[in-house]
Amino acid sequence: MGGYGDVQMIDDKGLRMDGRKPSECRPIEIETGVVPVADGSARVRWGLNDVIAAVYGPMEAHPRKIQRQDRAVLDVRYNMAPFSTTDRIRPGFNRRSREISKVTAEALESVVMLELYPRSKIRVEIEVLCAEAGTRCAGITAASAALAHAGIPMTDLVVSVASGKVNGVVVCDLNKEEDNYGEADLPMGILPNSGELVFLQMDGDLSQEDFKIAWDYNMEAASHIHEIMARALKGGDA
Amino acid sequence: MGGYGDVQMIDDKGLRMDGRKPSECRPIEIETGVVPVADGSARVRWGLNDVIAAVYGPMEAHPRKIQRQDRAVLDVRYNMAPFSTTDRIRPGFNRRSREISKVTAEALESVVMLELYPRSKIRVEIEVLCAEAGTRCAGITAASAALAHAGIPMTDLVVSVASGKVNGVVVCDLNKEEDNYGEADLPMGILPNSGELVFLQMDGDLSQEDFKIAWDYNMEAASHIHEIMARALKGGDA
Amino acid sequence: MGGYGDVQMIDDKGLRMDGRKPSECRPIEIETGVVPVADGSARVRWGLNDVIAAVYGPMEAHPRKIQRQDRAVLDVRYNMAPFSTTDRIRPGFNRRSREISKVTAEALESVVMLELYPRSKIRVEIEVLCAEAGTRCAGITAASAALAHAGIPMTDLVVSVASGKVNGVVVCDLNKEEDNYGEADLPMGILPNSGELVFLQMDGDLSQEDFKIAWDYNMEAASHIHEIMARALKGGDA
Amino acid sequence: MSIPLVPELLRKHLADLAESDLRIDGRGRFESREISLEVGILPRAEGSARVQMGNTIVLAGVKFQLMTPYPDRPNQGGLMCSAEVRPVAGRSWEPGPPSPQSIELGRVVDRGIRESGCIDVDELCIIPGERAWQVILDVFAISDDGNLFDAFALAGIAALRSAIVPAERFEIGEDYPLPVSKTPTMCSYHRVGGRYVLDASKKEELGGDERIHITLGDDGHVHSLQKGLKGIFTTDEFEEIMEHAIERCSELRDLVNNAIEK
Amino acid sequence: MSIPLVPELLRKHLADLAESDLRIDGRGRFESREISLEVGILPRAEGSARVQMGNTIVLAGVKFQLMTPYPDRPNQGGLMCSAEVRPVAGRSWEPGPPSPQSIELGRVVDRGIRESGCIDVDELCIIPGERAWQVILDVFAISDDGNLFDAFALAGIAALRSAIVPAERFEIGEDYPLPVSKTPTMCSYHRVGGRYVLDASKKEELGGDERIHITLGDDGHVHSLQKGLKGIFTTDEFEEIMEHAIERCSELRDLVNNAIEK
Amino acid sequence: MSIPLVPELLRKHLADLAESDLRIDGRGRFESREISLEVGILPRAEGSARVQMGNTIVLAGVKFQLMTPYPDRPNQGGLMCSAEVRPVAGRSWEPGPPSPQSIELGRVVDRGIRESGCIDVDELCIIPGERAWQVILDVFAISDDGNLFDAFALAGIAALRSAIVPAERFEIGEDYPLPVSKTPTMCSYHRVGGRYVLDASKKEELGGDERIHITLGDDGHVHSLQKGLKGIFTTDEFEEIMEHAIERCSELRDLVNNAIEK
Repeated sequence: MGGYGDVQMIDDKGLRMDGRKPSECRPIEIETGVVPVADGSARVRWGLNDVIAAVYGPMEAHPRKIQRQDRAVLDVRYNMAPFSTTDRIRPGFNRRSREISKVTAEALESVVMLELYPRSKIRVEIEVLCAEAGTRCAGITAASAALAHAGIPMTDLVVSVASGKVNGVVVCDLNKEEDNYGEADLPMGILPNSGELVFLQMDGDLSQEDFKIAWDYNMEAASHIHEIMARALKGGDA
Repeated sequence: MGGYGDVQMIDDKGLRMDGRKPSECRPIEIETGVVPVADGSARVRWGLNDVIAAVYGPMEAHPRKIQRQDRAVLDVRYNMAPFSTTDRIRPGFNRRSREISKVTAEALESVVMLELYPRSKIRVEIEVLCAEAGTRCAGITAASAALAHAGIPMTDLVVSVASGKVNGVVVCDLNKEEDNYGEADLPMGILPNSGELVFLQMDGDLSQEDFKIAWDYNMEAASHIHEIMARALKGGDA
Repeated sequence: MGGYGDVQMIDDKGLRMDGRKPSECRPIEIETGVVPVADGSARVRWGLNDVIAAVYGPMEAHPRKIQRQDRAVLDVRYNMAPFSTTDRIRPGFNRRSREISKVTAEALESVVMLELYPRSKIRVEIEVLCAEAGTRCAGITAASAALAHAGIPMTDLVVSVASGKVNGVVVCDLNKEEDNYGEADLPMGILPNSGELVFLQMDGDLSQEDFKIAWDYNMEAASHIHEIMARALKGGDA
Repeated sequence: MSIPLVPELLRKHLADLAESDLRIDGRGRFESREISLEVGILPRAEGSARVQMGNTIVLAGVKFQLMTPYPDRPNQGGLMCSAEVRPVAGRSWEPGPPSPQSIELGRVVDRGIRESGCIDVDELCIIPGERAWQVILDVFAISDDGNLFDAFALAGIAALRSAIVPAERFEIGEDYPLPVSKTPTMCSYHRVGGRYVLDASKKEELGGDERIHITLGDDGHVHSLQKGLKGIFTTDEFEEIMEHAIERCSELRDLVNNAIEK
Repeated sequence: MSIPLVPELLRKHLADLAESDLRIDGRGRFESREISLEVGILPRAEGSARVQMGNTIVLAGVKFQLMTPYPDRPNQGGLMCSAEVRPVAGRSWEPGPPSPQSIELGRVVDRGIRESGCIDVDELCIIPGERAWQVILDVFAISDDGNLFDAFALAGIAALRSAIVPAERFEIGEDYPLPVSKTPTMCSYHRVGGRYVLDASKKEELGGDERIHITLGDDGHVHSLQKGLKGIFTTDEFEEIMEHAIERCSELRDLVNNAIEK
Repeated sequence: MSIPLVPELLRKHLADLAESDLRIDGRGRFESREISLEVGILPRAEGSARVQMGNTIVLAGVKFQLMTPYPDRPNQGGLMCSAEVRPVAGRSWEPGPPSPQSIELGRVVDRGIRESGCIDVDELCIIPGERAWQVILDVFAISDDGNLFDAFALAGIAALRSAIVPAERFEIGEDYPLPVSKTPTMCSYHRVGGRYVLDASKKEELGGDERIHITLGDDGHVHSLQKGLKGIFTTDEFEEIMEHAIERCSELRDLVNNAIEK
């Protein structure tokens, strides 16, 4: 059934095409201050993913009807640049981007102390400049770093990572080929200090056993990513 | 001229393909309370037509610029569900629906006592779930019943029905085949207690004589439909 | 390279296909009052171009968020009627029209004494009914005449004209064939009393020398057009 | 006597006039404003017309395109009627996506022409299943001083009747006049001061109630009807205006015929 | 006892109830409202279903179209799941372009069905590279009293399982039932008063926090997950609801099977 | 000395500085900010460039698609330049449909490249009437601290000059560099404090008046001009900036050539 069973993504030694162990992430670099005119910004390079996030605010929320009396509004946009993928992406309305923007906003709202800024707005802009599987995780991670860089108070950072399954093997942080031929994808948004979750999606086919392995891989990877983020923020939250 | 003359829609005895006499309506059933969360609702099954109407309000009209100081605003939407016709209907903007919504709203505004609710809004939502010629008439009829079910004061009910012409014969309440091959369609919205009109459209080709017959058929049918509606409303208006 | 070199647009005597000298404009007629319901209006016929402009206002600017405390807002729309060109133009959003509307508004804002009407709006509607190269110039010229006809105070009129290049020769006021096969187009908006500029665009390929000739042709043509406009306005500004 | 600007006062004023069977501009109940109709006025259009009724001015233009017939109607070309009102035409017409008013206007004018069958789409076919003409009629308001419906319908049918199929430009034979077998015309009645009047002006529209649009064909056959706006009317009232419409539509048809023959 | 309408008071009220492990309508934490499921209820659709869960009512309809396969997948037909909520379904659903809420709902329902692989798009091919079936599932809310996600997913899979491919109408052979190899079902848990409950009502949604949607296949495999709204949860909390979902999704699957067999 | 934030005060402040021929950041009238230009920085794009001018940062990416040539131009491929500014780039850029500002920016950058004829669309044809390349240049602002026009134009032409036609991926031969015969460059002048300055910063834009954009080709030929915003200027003023632009555009061209040769 289907052709992907024929593509061998895991070698005899249990290693992946790019030499990683199943539980291993691609290389990740985080940098802040990449958008000089923003109040806070971060860039996450993660495999070939190149994602920036910029934060503007807190600022006055207008028109007034979007204001909330008891808290700030978090206005999050996730977007893929037209040149970020093999096939050019047409600018404009996009249901996938809208959904990712929504779940990203909800993940961040869970930690940002919005109640400190009533009637105001905080804009978070996530732009995928180059895409290679896992852009929503890179985006959430970049946004969390950009909020910290902007000095917006948060109860915890959010790091996000996805595990999945390919050739019947559960693996962490799928690269593009693994994503194309993979059987499942489980992205999670994790609070590194408490191990709690603020973001969860999943697509594909995972048995209950494989599901638990993927969950645990994500938890482990979150600690690793958190170290990189904390370094980038110069120990700001660690 | 044209091919429809060859399709025989009226038999030797002057009866129609479904056995009806020229002046006879398809079977009609009206039921209220079909949308439990609405303030009023009604369902009209009429031939294969299956149409529901829900009423919400009177409620505060916002944004404020749509408010009228001396009366309520009646916000009417007519829509065909994507699966209501043989060829699927794409959701979204549709000039036909906009026009039917407008003339339906104007028909209902003529009887709803809007001046009782200044600065408020009454929403009327008409959804065609299954369509078989005459959906605008079924929609107006359902909306009128739903308004009555919601307890909104009206000077009279509105019942709506269309007569037309097929094979040169004037007939009442065209079914789908008659509509496809017919030569004209005359939908009217009638106040059953006074015989006055609040809605009128017409398309096609009718001589002045045929036009008068179609008009009279509609007037007769309106009484018949009114009886069914009054029963559904448990004598609420009769 | 390219085929247009073969099309001969200038004859042996240096005259153009329609008999004009390089520095000569097509015939221009200006008429006011062509939109009876508007506060001011003008029609410019210029070659086959037939362009009308209507002015409404000053009127209250709403919604309030568009109001400016210290001046009127000038709301300019340039549009081509669907039947104005050889290939029908679809109504609706159009990037070219938006840009021309913007630069036209900015040209007119430079002379209209907007500070006399704080918190109000002046609408300028430019409609191209028949198009033959140079519609933006005809539109700006018509709008300026319509504003004067509406009695809106201005520091000067604006006249607009384009010169360009065809068969290597700089010519004033390109007609349709010259525009199709031409090498450059330089439209300018000129204040006839001071010779100053409020509008400038250019497309194509002009050497610095040719550029200066085209510039001077436009300046000369502006005086000529100004005379026609002043006559149409019955000496109102001359 | 000055005319009130506040809608409620205007309404009252119109009702007072109606009591003496008067109209705000001195016309009789079923008297129209002066009409002028010209054809062939737009050089880039294959057919065109200009209508002026008092201070209401509209243009209509006809363009032709080649189309591939729809698979289920391989022998038919197409007819498209488009009529939006842009903000040039009056203070009350706002920019933006088509308003319900504008959509209704376009669709009623379209139906009056389409349902009369005056354009036989079978005659627009060039090669069955492959190529056919699409006729596009665009009607355009320059100045709206009331009763755009009748002006649009009149300009529309006149532009069609004046249209030349541009076969030469598309390299498929010689140009020829578009065959138009009928001349449907529309007349509209507004309830003003309690009774229906013909050819309402903008002021009468503002202070009036519902309106009824009637499109009749060459033989007095009814091709399209539309009641617009809030309002209640009786069968007797309708019969009175229909009787008048039969006469009036015929006069408008003569106007078209005269303009075309010129 | 009257139920508070102000969100903050409603929230407090729900928290108080939760302290005694109660729900606002007397249900147990993991007790659903009464469900009814009917198929074949829309005469114009090739497959259809109606689901009622308390006062939440939804319809699903399946339509078929012919399509040309995409060049890079010449042997595949298409599956499209569309689920918008129109304003008929409740006071809080506004007209206009699809809201983020509506988009999320549609995409989560779509993924649950698509990712289970229950429709094999290879089987929808008629002539490779030339013609294939496109299956379009439209889910439609009539009345939203909470938990549209589960109602949509249930109506959607039931409508697909009841669908007949209309080959005769398209003149390509005899009609036959659409092959649907699996029956993915969804159940959703909302945090209300601090703990997760099954099948939240509208009031519980209004006074609650985040929600988790779980779609499981015939064998208990996970096909789709989604956490929605602001909120933080732990691994332990998730494991508890997943354990319950395994049982509940199986019950819902039986419900579909029974409705289809009738 | 602190910089005023209120536009009117900022305006006054800039005028005061101009009296002493000073600029807010200490630059000379025709002195630009430091520029860096890198190419080949976007792995998924077939050509790319990054420009930084002070705190203004933009990216450009080139993608290729196959297209069917238009019937009336069977020997031509296509060139599309797209430049919208998304809200990431600054506090004042709002989400939503493209603003007039954004449309003007995109069209002026497009014209500067297109009108120079640097891309010969005839060379993009693969099989006449059947297949051709469409080149799509997308320019993207990361950080807007003023003068996006020049940054966009520079990144755009550099990305095109660095582009490789991905023939192998589309299985039509070997990859090869996109032929770009010229290097048009743009420089822009804003009226600030009454006189034109080169390469205005965001603050200068906010407190300034009209701007003039000049695109010149390799030989100093003028390819595109645009005056933007409200303002009046004289022929003398224009001649002064044109004279400077001839020199400046040539420097920018060297910058592109150097970046490509690296």
